[in-house]
Amino acid sequence: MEKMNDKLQNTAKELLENKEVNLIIGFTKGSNPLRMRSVFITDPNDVSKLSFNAHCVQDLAVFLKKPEVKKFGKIGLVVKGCDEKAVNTLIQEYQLSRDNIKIIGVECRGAVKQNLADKGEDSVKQSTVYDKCLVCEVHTPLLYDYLVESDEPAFEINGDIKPYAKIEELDAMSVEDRNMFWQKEFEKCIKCYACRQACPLCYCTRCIVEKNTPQWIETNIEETGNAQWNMIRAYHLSGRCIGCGECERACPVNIPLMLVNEKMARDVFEKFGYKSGVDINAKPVFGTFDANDFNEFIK
Amino acid sequence: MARIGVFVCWCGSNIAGTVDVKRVAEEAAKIPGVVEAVDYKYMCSDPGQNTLRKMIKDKNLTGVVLAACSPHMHENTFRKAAVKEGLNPYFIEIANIREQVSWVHEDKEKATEKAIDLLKMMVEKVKKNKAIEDVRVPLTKKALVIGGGISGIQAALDIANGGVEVILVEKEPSIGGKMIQLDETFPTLDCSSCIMTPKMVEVYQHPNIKLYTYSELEEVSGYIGNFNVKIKKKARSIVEKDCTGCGDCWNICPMHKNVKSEFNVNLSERTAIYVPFPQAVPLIPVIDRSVCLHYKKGGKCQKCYDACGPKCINFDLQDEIIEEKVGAIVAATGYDLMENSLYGEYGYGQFKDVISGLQFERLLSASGPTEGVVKRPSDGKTPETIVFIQCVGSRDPEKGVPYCSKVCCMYTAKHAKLFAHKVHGSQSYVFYIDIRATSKGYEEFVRGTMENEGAIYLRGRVSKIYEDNGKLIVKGADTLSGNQVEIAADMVVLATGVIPKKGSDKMAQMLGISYDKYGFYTESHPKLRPAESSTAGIYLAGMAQGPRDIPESVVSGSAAASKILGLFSKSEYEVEGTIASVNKTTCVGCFYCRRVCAYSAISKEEIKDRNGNVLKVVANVNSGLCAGCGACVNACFSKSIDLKGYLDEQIFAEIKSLAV
Amino acid sequence: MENNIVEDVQNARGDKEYSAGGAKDKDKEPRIIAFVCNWCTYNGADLAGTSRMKYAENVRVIKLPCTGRIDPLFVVEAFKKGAKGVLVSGCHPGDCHYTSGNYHSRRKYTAFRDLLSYLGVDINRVEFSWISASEGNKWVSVINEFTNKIKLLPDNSDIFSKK
Amino acid sequence: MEEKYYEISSDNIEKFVNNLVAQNNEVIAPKDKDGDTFYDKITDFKDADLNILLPKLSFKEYLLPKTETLFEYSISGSNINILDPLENAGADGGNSGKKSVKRIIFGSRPCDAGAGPIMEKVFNWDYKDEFFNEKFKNLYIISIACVQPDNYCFCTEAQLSPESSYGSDILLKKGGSGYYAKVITEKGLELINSTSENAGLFKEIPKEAFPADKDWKAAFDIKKTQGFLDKNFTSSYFQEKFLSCIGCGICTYTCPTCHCFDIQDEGTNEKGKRIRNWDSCQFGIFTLHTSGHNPRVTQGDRYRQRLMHKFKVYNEKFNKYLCVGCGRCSRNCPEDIDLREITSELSLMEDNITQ
Repeated sequence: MEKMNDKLQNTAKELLENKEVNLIIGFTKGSNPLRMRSVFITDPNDVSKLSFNAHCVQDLAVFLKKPEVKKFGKIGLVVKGCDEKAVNTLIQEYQLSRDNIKIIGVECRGAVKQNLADKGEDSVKQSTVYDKCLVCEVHTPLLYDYLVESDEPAFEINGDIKPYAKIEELDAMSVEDRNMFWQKEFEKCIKCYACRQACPLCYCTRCIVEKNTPQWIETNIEETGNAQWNMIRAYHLSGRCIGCGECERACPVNIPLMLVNEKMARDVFEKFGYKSGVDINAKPVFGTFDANDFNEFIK
Repeated sequence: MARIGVFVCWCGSNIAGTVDVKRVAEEAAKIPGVVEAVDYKYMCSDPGQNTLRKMIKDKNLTGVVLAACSPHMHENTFRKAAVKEGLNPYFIEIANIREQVSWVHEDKEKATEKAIDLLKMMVEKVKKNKAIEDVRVPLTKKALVIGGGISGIQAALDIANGGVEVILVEKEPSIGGKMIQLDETFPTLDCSSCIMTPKMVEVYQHPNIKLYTYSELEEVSGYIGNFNVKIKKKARSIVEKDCTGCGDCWNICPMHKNVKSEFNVNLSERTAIYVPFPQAVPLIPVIDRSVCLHYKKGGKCQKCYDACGPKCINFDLQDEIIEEKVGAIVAATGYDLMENSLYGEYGYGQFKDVISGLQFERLLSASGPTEGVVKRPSDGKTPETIVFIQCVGSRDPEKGVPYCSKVCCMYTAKHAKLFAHKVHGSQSYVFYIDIRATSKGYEEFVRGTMENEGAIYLRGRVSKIYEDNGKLIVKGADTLSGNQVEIAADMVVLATGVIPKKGSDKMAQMLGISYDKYGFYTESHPKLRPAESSTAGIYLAGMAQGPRDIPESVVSGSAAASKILGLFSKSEYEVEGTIASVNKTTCVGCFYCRRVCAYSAISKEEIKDRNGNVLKVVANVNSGLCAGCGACVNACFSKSIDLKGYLDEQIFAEIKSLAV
Repeated sequence: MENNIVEDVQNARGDKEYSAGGAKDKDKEPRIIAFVCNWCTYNGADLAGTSRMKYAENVRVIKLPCTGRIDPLFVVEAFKKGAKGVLVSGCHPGDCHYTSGNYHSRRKYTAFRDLLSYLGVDINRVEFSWISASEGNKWVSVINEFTNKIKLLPDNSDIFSKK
Repeated sequence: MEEKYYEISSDNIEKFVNNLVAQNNEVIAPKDKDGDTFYDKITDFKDADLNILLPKLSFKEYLLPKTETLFEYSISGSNINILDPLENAGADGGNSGKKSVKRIIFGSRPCDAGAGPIMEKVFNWDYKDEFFNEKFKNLYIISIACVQPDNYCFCTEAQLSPESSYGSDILLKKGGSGYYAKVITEKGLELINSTSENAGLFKEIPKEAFPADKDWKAAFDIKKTQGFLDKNFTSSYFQEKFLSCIGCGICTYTCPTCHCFDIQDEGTNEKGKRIRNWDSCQFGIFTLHTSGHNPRVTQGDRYRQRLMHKFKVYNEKFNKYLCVGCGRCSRNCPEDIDLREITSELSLMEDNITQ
């Protein structure tokens, strides 16, 4: 880790000293030894705060949507491979100019689930990392200006743990059982919208849930309002979600949101061959069409 | 507070026979906001309309709902009546209880219930309606035609003859396009230059036409009625107004070897200072700076300058940017032919005597490199046997394009016929897949080639061509007889497929019009609006839209012209006000709306503070371009864009009225 | 007086349901909301009328300019407000009056359907069709078939309505 | 009431809880739900998960439901009829609406118990909120004192303690044959004496036999935090520190004392209801004016508001901090913003300024 942190700090220092960026957003030590948090550095002398390890769970791309952060202009951002796809999508969707960001990609070997880390878990292995890490295709970010290679070996995957296994289970269920499953999950929702706020791609100035002429989503924090919110959130992220899993991690009542996001990502790939966040020049899947698109369900 | 009047039409017994109209009116009267509900025998009749007008006036209505026939029948009738009483026409809504209730249901009870529901929906909708003003856009009555081929020329002349100023921009040094390269035209065999040249001259001399040759479009902004265009006039190195076209310059130019003539499709050479062909319009030469010795050798050669009487050669001229304001644009950028080299088995480029159809045109042409005598490129001998191969690239999804190039069947038949006329006793073989000769006189023309000129048509593909002892051996299949054939030919002519002009995709992007996957511009509607592009104010003509022959190109040029003259016949361009509008406060600028807009109606607008700093970039709907389809509304995540006349709130109100 | 109010509301509220079919609705025919485009399907439905074809009364048509305007979330809204079935219909591919509205929407519906089904909504309750202005007969058969299908579906609640 | 003290064995506490359930009371206790613990209805003592420090959420929703019906209405013709929830227990059977069932929280922690009386102040300050009061009156709280607070806990600093009985009707402490019980209120006594069988499970002991509280020391002085907030509204601290705040509102939603709500109408053209829903000062839209102006435009402004409200304004008005030091906001924060760390930092900054 030392080598990684050195390179991270040197890169950040150089960028700040050369005025190539006005702000570096990276990770630093958090409130306990197994928690990391974001740090905002403007002074080259502060770069020693930067570090990276398997507890860097946050997707720092989320800060790019904050007006307070945008004001800094050129920003250097420390990102893992999954989070970097969020940067790509933001560029695709005109929320970020490529010229305004220096991507400091870090090679990530997997992030330890935060609830386990809070109980003292410190090792990276298939049973301790997030499901997204088990299906990860971007341990090295797809796009970066600087790359900080990992000193750690990749963890072993032997197939004992099936990531997102519940999706197949749900697919195999009857529609009534699926309904029961989700009703139970959404019942827990307290509509704090942390899923939205934690999502780097939920950048709307005014979320659809805040629109009341007409009221698209019932305001109640009960079965109906909750179901509508969760459904529409998932719909708006279909074909866009890059799978960083921040919504699910943020959810204080543990709704398995990634089961929906991942399902829709698989679906969009199957139907339209599109993977989000891969190419900054690609047309978003719901911003274009093909005359020969899937038509079977239409009479 | 809404004051809504409801009118339930009997339509004689058409509605009243199946729907209890009295009950519908009674139920309607109970809906909050409805001030009066009446039934009437024929609402569309004059007395019916007067009832409507009277209630609007007497009750000071804010909205009207008619339960009647389909809005496609009489919506306009009632809107006009409302306008006469000073009510905005968009406060009229129609519940369709005839076509969609009384005529399709028999159970009176259920039909009446449905009619009440439909009426309720419209009452709730009309409560949310807002006044809509139709959009009026000022018009700059001047047109731009891009491309000086036959369709562009036709469009320019028709518009100019209609009394409207036209700017014609042509990329090449002369107008004339592909048609002027042709020898004779099917099916009447008129000489192409004989019918084309007068039109070119007419363009040049027309007081309403401003011609920019050797010029390219650089930038287009604005919208229907108000386009701003920048035209790059490339430096010709000639002061045009002084040139007499005498030819002294090109006759003396020492660069007359190794520069292939584009006009003669590489079959001859041209000089560095040149006119592409003798009848060029304008008859003003241009210096090809990439080969001219003056530019290549640091100014040493200036023979043309010395020879020029009026001293109109100026080596230092620079490209010029001309800005023009126009109200409408015709895109007639034409076509190219596919690269024959894609077909290695035919030996194009490898064997000198395998040539393209357009090259053969030049060999046939009296103004061509051989002055109309058919000579083969390799040794200048007159060929006696020619094999013509059709569908080279066309209808071949594997190597070429899947579509039919439309003109090849006809021009091959023409080639065979003209060859027979020029070289007596010669023999043509034509390999074809199908013969498509569907216009007036076309079938007879092809038959004539077969029957009168003795051309042998073989249905099948050529598999290989090789050279043997000065002959081209053509191996192919005759699928009708099932035999393999082998022909020893002197020359092979390939009917290569038609593709959009190189760069037509870039042009489409500059114009903001849509194009298909090949690069052909797409029509606003393939059947009903074939002359219009997807963007209002931009019209299409000629091969740029897809393969077509000369008469069709001329028709399309005229069609575009008549559309423009129609547009310019009014003082302002008027469109229905049911268009999209953006809430710029909440718009976050993701531009999904722009991606799905088929009309390029959405642009980026910078919101600035008072010091000019950009605060954010948001979507802006150009009311002149918006067609009111609402795809953008569907694309907007934050619901910051809405469609007037079909607001989300109105749709929700309709749904809500059905709530149980 | 007070008692009357209470009774009134309790009657109106049925079995404590606000969002979907209450007791009052039980003996009613299932309601189907159809979102259709102005140019093809609406005209197709009109043609069925002018041809005096007959079909089930359950459908309530909401006219929009184009399939491209028919937001999948309208379907959700219709369910919220008690529709038992929702039909979305527009011009055939390639026939869109606005060239591509139906293509764009088709993509969205594809994903939206999968999402609905995954979240436990019986996808039999949503129907999509392309019906041109000349297909009055197709309109009739789509409506009749869909109505019959909806009638056969169990009246169980989904995530949009309260239990 | 004069406090009473008892001893009760582990077996008997189980019997007691099961009796309360059997008496048709709604008994709420920490309960495991897919690996995390939440307050939830239990039907048996064994459902209760008493080993964890704190459930993920507090039991705030039993005082201030996530969604609460204020009244219902129906419209027929031009008549609008209002249904007062006093006549009706509300659509969800009691949790909403003014009327409330008797509800017993078993096994809450002293911090959570402390939230009730703190919130009660604002709900009875000028307007008496019957909806809150009805539920508060019917809520019985049996808490269990903490032994081992974690790094995020700061109840002692927030003027409570791991063994505080503030807000509890009965406070249990582990020890003896099971638990020692301190009964603080009549409501507590009512539970114990609800049946003779229940009363028999508790053995009254003298006050001295009840274990004394440990000497919990505050790590910093919350008054100094207030002191800093008093004088430093415009401090750059807020803007810098909360750059990392994503405005998710988890801190407010999981907070036992945050009580902001938003009033909405829902329904059809014929009938509907007015409801109040939880809201959060951490949302940008919370203070957004119709004009488009937002007085709290940055997340720094919003988090400062949260600090000011909790540690300055509320105390000035009600002489109580609007915080029980449960640490949920910090534990649940996806960006690891730690309120204990912040309040402590602010108190140190106050020290530095005054010195």
